[in-house]
Amino acid sequence: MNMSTLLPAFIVLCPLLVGLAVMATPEHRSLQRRSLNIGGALMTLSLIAMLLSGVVNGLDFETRLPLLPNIDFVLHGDALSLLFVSLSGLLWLFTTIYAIGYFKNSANRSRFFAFFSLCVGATIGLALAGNLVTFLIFYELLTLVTYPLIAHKGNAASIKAARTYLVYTMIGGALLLTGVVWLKVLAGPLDFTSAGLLAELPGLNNSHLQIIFVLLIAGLGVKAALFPLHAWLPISMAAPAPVSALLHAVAVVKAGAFGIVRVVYDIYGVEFASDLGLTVLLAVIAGFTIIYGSVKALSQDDLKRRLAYSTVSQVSYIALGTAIAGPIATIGGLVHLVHQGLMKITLFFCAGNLAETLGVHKISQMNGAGKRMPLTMAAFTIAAFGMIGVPPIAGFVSKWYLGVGALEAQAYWVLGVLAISSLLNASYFLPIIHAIWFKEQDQPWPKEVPKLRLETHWMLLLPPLITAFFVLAVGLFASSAYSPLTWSALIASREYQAIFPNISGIALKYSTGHLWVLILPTLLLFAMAFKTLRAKVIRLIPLAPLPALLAALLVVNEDKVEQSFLLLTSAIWFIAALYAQTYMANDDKRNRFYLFFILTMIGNLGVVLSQEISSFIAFFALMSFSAYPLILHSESDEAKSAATTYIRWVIFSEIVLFLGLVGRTYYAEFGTNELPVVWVSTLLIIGFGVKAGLATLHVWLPKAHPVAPIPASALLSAVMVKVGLLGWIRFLPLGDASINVLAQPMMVLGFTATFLAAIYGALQDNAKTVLAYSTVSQLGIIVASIGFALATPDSWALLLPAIVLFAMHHGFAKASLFFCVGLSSALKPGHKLTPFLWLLVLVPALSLIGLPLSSGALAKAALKDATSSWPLFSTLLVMSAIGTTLLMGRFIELMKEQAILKASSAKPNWRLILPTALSALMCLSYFYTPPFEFKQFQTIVSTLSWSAVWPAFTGLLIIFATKKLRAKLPVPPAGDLLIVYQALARLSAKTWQKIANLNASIAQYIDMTLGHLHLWSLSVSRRLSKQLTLDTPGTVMIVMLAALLYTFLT
Amino acid sequence: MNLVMIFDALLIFSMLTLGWMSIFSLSLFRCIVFFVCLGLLAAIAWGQLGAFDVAIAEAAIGAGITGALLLAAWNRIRPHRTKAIEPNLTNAKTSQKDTREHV
Amino acid sequence: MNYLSSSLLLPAIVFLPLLAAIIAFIIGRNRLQGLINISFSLTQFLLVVLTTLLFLDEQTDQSERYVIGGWGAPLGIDLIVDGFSILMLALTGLLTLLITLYSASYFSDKYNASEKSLRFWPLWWFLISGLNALFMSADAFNIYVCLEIIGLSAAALVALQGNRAALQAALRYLLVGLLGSLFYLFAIAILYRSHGTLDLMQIAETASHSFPDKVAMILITIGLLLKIALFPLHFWLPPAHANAPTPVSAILSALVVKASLYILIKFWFDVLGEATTFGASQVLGALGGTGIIYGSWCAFRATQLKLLIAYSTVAQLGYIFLLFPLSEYSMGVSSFTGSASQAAVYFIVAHACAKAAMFLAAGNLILAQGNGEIAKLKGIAVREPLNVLVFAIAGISLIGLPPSAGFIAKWLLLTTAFESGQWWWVIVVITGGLLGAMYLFKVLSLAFSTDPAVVESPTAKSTAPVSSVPVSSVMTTVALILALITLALGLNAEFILNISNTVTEVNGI
Amino acid sequence: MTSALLYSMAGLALFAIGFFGVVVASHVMRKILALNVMGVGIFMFLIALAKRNPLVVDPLPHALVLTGIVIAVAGTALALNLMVRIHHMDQSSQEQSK
Amino acid sequence: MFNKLDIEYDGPAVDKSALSLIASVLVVGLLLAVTIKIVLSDKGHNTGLAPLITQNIELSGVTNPITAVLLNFRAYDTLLEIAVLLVVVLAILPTRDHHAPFFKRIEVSKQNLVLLALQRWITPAVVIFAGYLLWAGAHQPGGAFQAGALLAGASVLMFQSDTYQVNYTSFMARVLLVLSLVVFITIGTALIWFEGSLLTYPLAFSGLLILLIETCATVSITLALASLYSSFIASENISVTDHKHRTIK
Repeated sequence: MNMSTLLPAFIVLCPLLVGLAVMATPEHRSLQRRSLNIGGALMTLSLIAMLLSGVVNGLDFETRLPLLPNIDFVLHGDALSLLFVSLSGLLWLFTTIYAIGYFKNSANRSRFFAFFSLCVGATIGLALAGNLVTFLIFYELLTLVTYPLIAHKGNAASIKAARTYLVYTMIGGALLLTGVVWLKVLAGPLDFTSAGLLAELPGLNNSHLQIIFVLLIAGLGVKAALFPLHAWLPISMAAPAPVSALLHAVAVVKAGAFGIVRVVYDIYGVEFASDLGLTVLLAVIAGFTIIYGSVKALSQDDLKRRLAYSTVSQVSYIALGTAIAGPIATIGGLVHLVHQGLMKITLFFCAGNLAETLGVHKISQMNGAGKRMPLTMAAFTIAAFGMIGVPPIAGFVSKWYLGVGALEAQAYWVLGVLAISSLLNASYFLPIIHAIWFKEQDQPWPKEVPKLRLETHWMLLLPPLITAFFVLAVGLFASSAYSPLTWSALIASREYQAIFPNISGIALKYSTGHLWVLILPTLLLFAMAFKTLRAKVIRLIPLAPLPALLAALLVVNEDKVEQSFLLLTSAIWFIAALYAQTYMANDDKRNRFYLFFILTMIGNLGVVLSQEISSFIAFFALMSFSAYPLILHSESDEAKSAATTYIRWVIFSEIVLFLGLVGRTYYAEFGTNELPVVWVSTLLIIGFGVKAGLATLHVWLPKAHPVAPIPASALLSAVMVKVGLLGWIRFLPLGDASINVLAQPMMVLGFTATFLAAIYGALQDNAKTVLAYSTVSQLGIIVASIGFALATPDSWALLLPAIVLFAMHHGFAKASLFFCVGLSSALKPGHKLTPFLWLLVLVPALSLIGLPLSSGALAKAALKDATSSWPLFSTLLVMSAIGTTLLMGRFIELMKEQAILKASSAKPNWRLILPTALSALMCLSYFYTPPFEFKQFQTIVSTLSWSAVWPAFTGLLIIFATKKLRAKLPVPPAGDLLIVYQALARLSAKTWQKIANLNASIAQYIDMTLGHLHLWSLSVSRRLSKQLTLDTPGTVMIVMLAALLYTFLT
Repeated sequence: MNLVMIFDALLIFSMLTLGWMSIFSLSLFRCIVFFVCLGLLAAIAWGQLGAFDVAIAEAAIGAGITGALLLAAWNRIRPHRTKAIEPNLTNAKTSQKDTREHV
Repeated sequence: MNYLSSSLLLPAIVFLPLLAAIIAFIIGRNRLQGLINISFSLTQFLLVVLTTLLFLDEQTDQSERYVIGGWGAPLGIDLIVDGFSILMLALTGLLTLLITLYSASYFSDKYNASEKSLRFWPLWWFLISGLNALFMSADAFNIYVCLEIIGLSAAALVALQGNRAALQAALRYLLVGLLGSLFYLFAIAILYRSHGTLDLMQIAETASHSFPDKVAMILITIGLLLKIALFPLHFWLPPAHANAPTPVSAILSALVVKASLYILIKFWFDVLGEATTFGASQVLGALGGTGIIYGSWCAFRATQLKLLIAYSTVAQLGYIFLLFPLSEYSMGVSSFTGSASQAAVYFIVAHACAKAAMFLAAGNLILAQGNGEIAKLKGIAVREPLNVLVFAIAGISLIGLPPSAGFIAKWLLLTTAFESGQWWWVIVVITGGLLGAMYLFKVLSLAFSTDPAVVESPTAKSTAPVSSVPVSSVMTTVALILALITLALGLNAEFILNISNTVTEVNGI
Repeated sequence: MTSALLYSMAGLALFAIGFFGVVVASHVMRKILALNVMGVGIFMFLIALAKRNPLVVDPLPHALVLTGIVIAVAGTALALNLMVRIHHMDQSSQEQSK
Repeated sequence: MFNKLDIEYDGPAVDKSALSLIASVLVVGLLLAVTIKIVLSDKGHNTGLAPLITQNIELSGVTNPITAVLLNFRAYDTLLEIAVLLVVVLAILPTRDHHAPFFKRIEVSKQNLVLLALQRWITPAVVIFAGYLLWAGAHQPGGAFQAGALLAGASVLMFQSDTYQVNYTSFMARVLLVLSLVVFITIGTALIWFEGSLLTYPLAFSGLLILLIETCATVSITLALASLYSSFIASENISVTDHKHRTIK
């Protein structure tokens, strides 16, 4: 009985023995109990580590005890079981610490901790089970041991919850038992064999196997909370927080999911199961549960019930992963087992903290919790973002692999399910995050514990922080050696053996060029956390983008596009930071502004520098999400509505992008013939289109820019919008001809945006809105040129530098215009500096219109000769100048009015004027910078053509002509198509409401009939039992005698 | 049909009737008496069938002791006991009415 | 003949309890009473263990015959010991030891039941000797006498409590017992008439499909069903087991009911195997099935704790009766060696330990609580955690949840049902398990709920006046040992199965 | 139709009457009597069995009957005792209740 | 059948519920027909164990075949049967007053002359006859049970006159009650030592041993049956308030 046979037994025995020992310790000896628990947890972890190292280098661990005739009690440590064992072992340690803190001085703790460790012992046993019978034994033991945990509080609610839990799990257990026995009779000992046991067994009739499969899945589905059998999960939230944390994150719920994985892979084998058509059934149920769980979570106000419903939907991801018969989907399912565990346990820890320290149970009471408990709420936010599937964090990894797996198995509807569920996740987590951080505390905390040195007891605070860290680490270092992802890949490779593809292509590697550029900003970010350093750090912020600027200028970089974008972004960020120093000097909420300012800067620079899809999306998400507080900064009503529209569109773009990039990576890796590339490209276009202000998707732009503070709106329209363009350049397969069907719509959208935005912008009364619309129209041009590139792929080589040039030009010009808006107070007539200031306004405006010798003209010229093969394009290009002049004219009118209005006596503030001057200078001279090395001087001269001048004059003429007409016209609302969308949204909300209360009434009807049935059956049974008291046992005996006589004698 | 056969037939017939009467006759005392007679007749029957040991045992135990026990037990449960203490009739009636349904 | 069949062992197992009864009767009331009885039970247990070991290491798969009086089969009486009876003897030995320990403190002065113990101990030892004699007897009439000893002493023990309900239950139990035995006696007469011998083995040899044999089998079945309390004839069991003192109800439910079952199995499979038909076994199976459902339903609606457990006995017996339809009917003759017999044997052992543990635990709870009302059990887990745990473990075994012996038995039963293709029994067993869960967790959920009204308020009538004497640790440990045995049996089925595997047809020497 | 056969049929008849009595009689005493009548019936069947062969008398049934009688009387005594104690319990409870 | 166990109820003899009446008549008739069919079929062993017993009768040490069967061939049954009797006695005996003397004679004022006379004449005759029965058991019909029953009958007679009171729970009574079982067991187990297996009497002493067992059995049976009867008569174990008014009709 050497080590290899004893180790699994020790691992299972250790928690069970600890449980018994704790049960024996008397209630008052808390120190002994605490040491027992934590000692036990650590011991088990060390044993698991030994097992892990053993299994990795190929050793085989198996404990086999005789149990029943020709069936053994087998504990076998293989890769799959280790995934689950290490998860539960690890989380057990944290939950024990948490529970010790949570049950500081409450009653019968010995009983709690005893059953707690027994429960974990059962889970570990279940994970290590080597055959289906041992699995069944631990599965039922788990039910028994969790019952006292749920009923721990002893009040009516928890007793009722425990009873419902029991009813469900007992029935589940019974079904599972029938299935297992029947299978055992058919197929003999049911040891788990990696490629499926039943596949090779001859002579099994399939209809029996199908019925057995349904029985097994129903039995396991109860614990895995599949749709019809999930009702016990939300109700058993009445249990104390550590219980719902461990049970619903790790032990019970995962046991069900793990069971499904075992049955599908190690008993049936995936191919055999899919031939029998079973995996489709499971996939449909899992899919429906995902949607159902999320929808129900939307309407819950109690925090723990919302988390419970989200568990219901999240666990079905694992089932979905197993159901899609493909290696990559399996990896997705398995890795989600670990990730969901980590994320959900963090969420429950935080919920427990809230309940314990502030007495907050409802989401409506959570306003302003971020201020009171910053660290817990930070952990909550990380985990929540993870659940939504925001890129760098854990949730995204599993969704990514599930997506690719779905494509591999041609199950396209699964992608739909993933998208909808991410949308729903966002819609029930983001309001909470918003309430925590951005709402003020409107009511006193229900039951507040006096504030200690830390926000709450250290034992309550440490576990969520550690698990949150793990959530982040697992996401970021997904492809490292020991991450759960590699481990699940190892499992999947053992499951599939022969047909396992090489998945290095779709692996998530986070690598960016010039990583050193981001070091300074991240350092500043961490420094911000310390109150004392905060003031000094704010002053250092302008230095943050400098390394990036130096990289753009000095470092020789063969990728011209990246260098130019880097130049644009770093320059504008530098100028904006300088500008913000003074602009935000006396703003009370500036700490929050600067925090998110740095975050957005890191995101933006990261996007430009990233070389991998995964790092690109990660920084893209970081940038878009951290821009939200910048927009929300002024807390005014329009700011709030603008911010909400902004975040909704960001979420939409994230999801579409996710789908697009999944498609792109899959087809880049495994050949493109199955699905036309068109679909993928459309998704990418829409995804980046939202950010790049594509025609119908631009509605958030005109609302968001004017509301944000000047430096932010400058950055938004000048730099962040360009990221969309960068995305297109990087990911759209511009070279190949298959997607030219998209060219036509792109061009149409581009030019309509240019002209309509110009007209609509001209009618606006706010200077910044006008500039926003001018951004939309300029972007229209870029969109059109991209469309042109799609139409004529070979022209792409010429077109790329022109587009980049145009983008740079627009960036610098728009930034300086926004900075000028800030100077409006200083533009009063009669001051000696005003002509100079007016000059600062006119230079970018004129270069935008494209007057000769200006950078705009140069860019337009470059565009014209790149698209020379199409004369219509260049004429439209020229026409666009009219629109721009209209907008600029309107802008100048507004600037003049504002100058007169706010003719404040304060002398112009130098520290504002200098950065605007700098940006105006950059606007003129950027094309002499290294990325462009313009040799031929004559190209500048060539801009002197008439075609650059007449549009300006026509524009001026139109302005003066329509001056009076425009005064009379009412000012149209900022976001033009937004009203339409909002109306659409309201309509769908109404129909959804109708459906909701329809099924509510159906549910009510069912309850009523059930109630009647119950009453009726009770009365019948009472009447029956009155007769049945067998007042005539004699006659019954005689009747039996007759029956026996008959059966014997015939 | 010699004499012995007739005697046997008579004996059997009377035992059957006694058996019936000892269960379904009206009063309990009469049942017990019939049962004792049945015991005695059984003793004779055993004699007839050549089992003399058993005849003696039946007479002594079957009729003797069992009869005595039954009579003693019957004496203890007779309703007369309550009349002796409170001779009023109501009491007797109540005891009769109070036949609780022992389910 | 080897050592076992000639030595002192087998008769000693019967005579030792008789001696113990006599001594208990003679010494009457004195301090050493508890000690003497415990020492007797210990020696009894050692004897039984020795016999089992001897029997096992002989490994002859037939049975051992012990000839009394040197006269041989037809004339004299023999004692026969095969796998199944050894198992039952071992079970009796074990339960005697543990329950004697329990009753030593149960009837001690602490619970002012000492003068009851005067009458308890002799009757107890007569019951045990009856059981041992029955499991070993190979003679039809001898079985009748043993059944009588068990019946009378059990009835007397039930009447021990002295209150009206106990007397009523005891009288009903006695009358039913007498009626059952008379039917059995009548069957023996018929068997003797047609086979000319009273020895079971010899009857088995000449048993056939003849008319008298069939009638004898019917009468035996009816008589013993009355004594086993299968479903329609179960009316006497719940009041008897509920009103008896705790150790008595433990031994009644665990073993006494099983004794008549042992005899029925012996006749049905070994002795008159020829006379049984498949149709009849289906009738028994059907009665068993309905018994499970009805028993569990009544248990669920019972308000008294011990009544609940008694009804659960009725239900559990139903499970064992599924043995009859499930045993393979090869060419008309059913043999007691298939997997169905293993299932039945395991069920008997599992139910015996679990039910005894549950009754003892319930007894402790009632002593601690003051009265047997289930509703009053609210929040008992706080005061009597160990007893609630024992109750839970025993309950788990009755329902058939994994770590317990009950699960193994249920597993074997289900496998047999599937193998023999009679899938409808599977549904019955599964629903039985669920119903069992219903009434167990009804009690457990009460034990866990800390309803503030009952626990704190001192004025609650039920707890105040009745002096809830703290349960003595001996009684709790005994119950715990039994519960642990149930768990241990759950982990390894081989041990019990290979003892009972040496069960052979009686006629196959 | 030898006398033994006649007696055994009578024995069975008594058994039947006894069983009918046990099932149908309402008073406990009658049930006990019925049980005893069943006993007599079986014993008659056994004794008649002993004399099946007119030449030789088989002593075994006689021994069985002897034992049976003793057991019957023991059972009856216990039943009567229980009955009386129940009756006594009712009497004393009635006195207290009056 | 057993549900209505009323004791006071003096109503009609039959449990009138029609259902049980019809069903029971029907099936009892069926039972009767079946068993009579058996009796008539007359197949089967016509002599039983008679020849076997007659062969071994001289080995058994007694000539009366029934006593041989009872006390030699099937001694084990008889042992258990005595145990049955003891069980019932035990169940019925009151548990109090160990100290009262075993045998007490009370002077009762009102003598019932007839009873007194009857007692004086019959009891000695019965005792002698019982002795004879016991002794004759070996070779003629008679034996322990019959003698015991007879003596018990005599004791019943004695109790009627209330002149003698026997306290069955005194030590002496208990020993006597248990005597036969003790003797039987000791002899049985001793024989294992001498003869190799339970209850195998050595040829020479078997007659003597059987007689010894029989006498002890008679004593115990007498006392047992007497105690059974006295439990219904004696008032002290059932504290009935009407102790004073017990009048015999």
